Amino acid sequence: MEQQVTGRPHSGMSAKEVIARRVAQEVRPGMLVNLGIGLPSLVANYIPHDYGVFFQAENGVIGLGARPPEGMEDPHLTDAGGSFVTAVPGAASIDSAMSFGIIRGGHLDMTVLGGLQVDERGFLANWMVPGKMVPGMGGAMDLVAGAKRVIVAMVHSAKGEAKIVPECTLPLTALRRVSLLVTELAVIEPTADGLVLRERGPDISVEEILAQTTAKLIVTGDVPTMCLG
Amino acid sequence: MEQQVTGRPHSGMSAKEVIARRVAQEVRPGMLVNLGIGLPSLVANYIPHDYGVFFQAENGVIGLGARPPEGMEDPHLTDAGGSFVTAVPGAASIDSAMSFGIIRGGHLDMTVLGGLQVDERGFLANWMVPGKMVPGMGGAMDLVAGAKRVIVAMVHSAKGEAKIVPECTLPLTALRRVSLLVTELAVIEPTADGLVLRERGPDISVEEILAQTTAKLIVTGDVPTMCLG
Amino acid sequence: MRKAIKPDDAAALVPDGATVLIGGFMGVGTPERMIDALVARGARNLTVIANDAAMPGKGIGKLVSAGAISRAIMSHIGLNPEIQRKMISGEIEVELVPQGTLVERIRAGGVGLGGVLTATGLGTPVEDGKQVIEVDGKRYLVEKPILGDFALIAAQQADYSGNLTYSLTAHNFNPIMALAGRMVIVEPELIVPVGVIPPDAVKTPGVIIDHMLARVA
Amino acid sequence: MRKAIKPDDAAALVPDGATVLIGGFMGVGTPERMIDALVARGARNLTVIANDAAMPGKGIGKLVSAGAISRAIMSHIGLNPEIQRKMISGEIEVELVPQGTLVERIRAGGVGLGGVLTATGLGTPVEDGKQVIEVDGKRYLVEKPILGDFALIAAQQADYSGNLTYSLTAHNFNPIMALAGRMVIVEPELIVPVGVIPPDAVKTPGVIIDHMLARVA
Repeated sequence: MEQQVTGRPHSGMSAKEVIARRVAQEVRPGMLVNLGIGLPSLVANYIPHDYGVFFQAENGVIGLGARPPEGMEDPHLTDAGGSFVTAVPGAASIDSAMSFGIIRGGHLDMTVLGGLQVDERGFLANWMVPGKMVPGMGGAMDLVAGAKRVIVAMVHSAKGEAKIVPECTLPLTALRRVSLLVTELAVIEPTADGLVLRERGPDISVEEILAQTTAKLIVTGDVPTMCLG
Repeated sequence: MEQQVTGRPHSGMSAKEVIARRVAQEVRPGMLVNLGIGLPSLVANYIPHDYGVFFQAENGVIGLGARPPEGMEDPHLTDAGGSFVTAVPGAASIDSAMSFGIIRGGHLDMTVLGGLQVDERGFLANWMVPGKMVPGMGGAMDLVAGAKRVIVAMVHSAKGEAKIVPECTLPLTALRRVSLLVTELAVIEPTADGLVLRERGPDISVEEILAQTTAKLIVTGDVPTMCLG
Repeated sequence: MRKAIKPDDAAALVPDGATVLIGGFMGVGTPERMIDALVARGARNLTVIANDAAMPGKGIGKLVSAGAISRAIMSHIGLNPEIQRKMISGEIEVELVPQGTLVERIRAGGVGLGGVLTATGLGTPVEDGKQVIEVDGKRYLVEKPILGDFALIAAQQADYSGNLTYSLTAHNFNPIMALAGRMVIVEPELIVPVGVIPPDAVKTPGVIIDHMLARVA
Repeated sequence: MRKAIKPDDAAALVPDGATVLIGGFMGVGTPERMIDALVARGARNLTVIANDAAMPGKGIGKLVSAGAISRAIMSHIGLNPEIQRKMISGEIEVELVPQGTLVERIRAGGVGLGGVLTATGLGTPVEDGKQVIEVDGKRYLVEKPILGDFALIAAQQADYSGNLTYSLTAHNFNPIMALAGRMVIVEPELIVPVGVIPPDAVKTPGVIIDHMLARVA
């Protein structure tokens, strides 16, 4: 939301930027989109302003705008991460029942969420690591169960450990197959047949992707390089 | 709501007036009350203005006021019977989900409804006569199931046929025991033990009441005459 | 941004045989111009889900008279003798639903719930054929969600983002039905520029609206 | 008409051991003065139902720090390390509920439903110990209603009938919790005379409100 970044990205860009830029390509004009906090929130930076995209924050605003200038914050207008935001023209305040009604009822065109694991069934685990501090699922389970498209935006592996695995070992977020998985190395589409490798990152080979993935990936023909806008 | 009628009623008053005046005695200051169309709606005429009673119409207004002066009707402000009304200061517009949320959720202090039959269990039948035109239950089932107090306001018998019966022969409105039954002849309280005769109408004897009632009535001690305000 | 369309073009979007949620309570808060356009196009075989059938010559009553309805799911039809006659003759199949249950079923459809549990209707003909479950020792009817192919609703103001406000007892089923139509068409009394309706005044967010009728020329 | 009361008098109405619904989302739209008064009175053993535990020093975080809470039903506690520690030590029993399910359970309590059916949580630890039913071939969790002995909510404006308005993301759970407290205490930022809030602007009708806090003197 801050500003539109244009021009061809350098190969030297960060993993997060690659992911955010690639996810932004999935957004179509007029969509209603919910971005999770952290990495997913960066996606807003790469969506053209003239798309008329509305951002929903599950705490109660449709039409979330950029961070306000200093001194112009409204204590009653924050995003789901608690950061001050603004409201775009045409914004609407909603209560939590309406907010999750929109999410659960299939009115949300797309949600972008972080992930801990995604498995061959396309199931996501992203809210809990047993034995660690448990933050709670917040809105994640409703978002994954209810949004029209669920896009997982995460780094491909964590400290050398694969995150794209045969079967999630962490507690699932929902029984729903997510729509797309975007990492800095690959774009992967979960299908009824399994995980299909659709695209590879800039200057990344299929072999490198397979080496960092313990799940079986379906690779057919040439795998194009991802477009980063 | 039209005007407060004061002074002692004459014994020559109509059955409807007796019933409406007696039901009005059940209303306490500050209550939220829903009055059914027809006879129950007359109750409003006998509630003191300074009681601060709010009337709810299930079609969507809390704080229903009197009929507007001619030419000052608003096509968007009617009661549940479709008649033009006004809104008192402090009125609130609500949608049907909120309206029935208030009814079903036990927030409505009292509903006054007409009746076809009431039986010894205190069950009400008031929405359907098999073989006749079926208007539909509208809000009646929710009102009887959900209101804190359900008061049935009806003439004691219809064309010589008892309406207070051992067991309803007409389809029930709800499995809930109503709170009070007011007719022009009697005030009857349904209890776990059965129907208790609490009061008798002006110049009406207990024998007259029993003669027009096929349900068993529990009569203990003197039965006082109803107060009509 | 949504361009406003003419009633005839909106009516052309609704095919014969469609399931249509229509807002209004005895004709108050009903999209009258949309209904007129459906009658004019000769719509047939509609399943209409609404609080009531209004009265002949008003709101949904016009669809009844025009023979556009083959099935109705409503809470009250008592002020429209015509639908009562058509029900008895078998021309219109009528399912009667308690009003509070009807609005919760539509809401459940709109907000993606699998249904709601209610005590309303227990021990009455409403219970017939329904699943009954026990929760903490109390019995409840399982009432299923309702969705429409279309929701045809009336509003007071719209902006060109589709954000809506409603007036007094013209709210009724409209804000709930707005959630439960696969395509939502709104008939506002007034359309204002984006930004004119403050966020806190919006009762239906425009993102769930598909089309709106242009004002009367 | 309702007289506004002082926070201390309101806090005195809430006994130790009560089940309390508290509005707010990470401290936004939380009744802060009411919470301060509960802390000042030394409230103990509360069951708090809220979206989250805010953070230390803010909103519900103050109740956590003060040792006022023995049980919490929330969707998120991740920004408050203190409640996480107290959960692990066993000082606070925490039930985690998906946010959309939590708000629907509270709504169900408030509007007198016996529960709602949702697919959210199926196949996750949320399913543990819950009734699962099948409707039209699909499986759903039966999620039970939640009611509080008290609902402590924040609003933007109140009139002396108790009618409420809310602002932007300070709506969150407040309008829903207003329906689900056996006693409802509201902390408005501003109290205006009856008639000043137009009927269409009212989001919570005053008839369901029991008490409101007086403005800061």
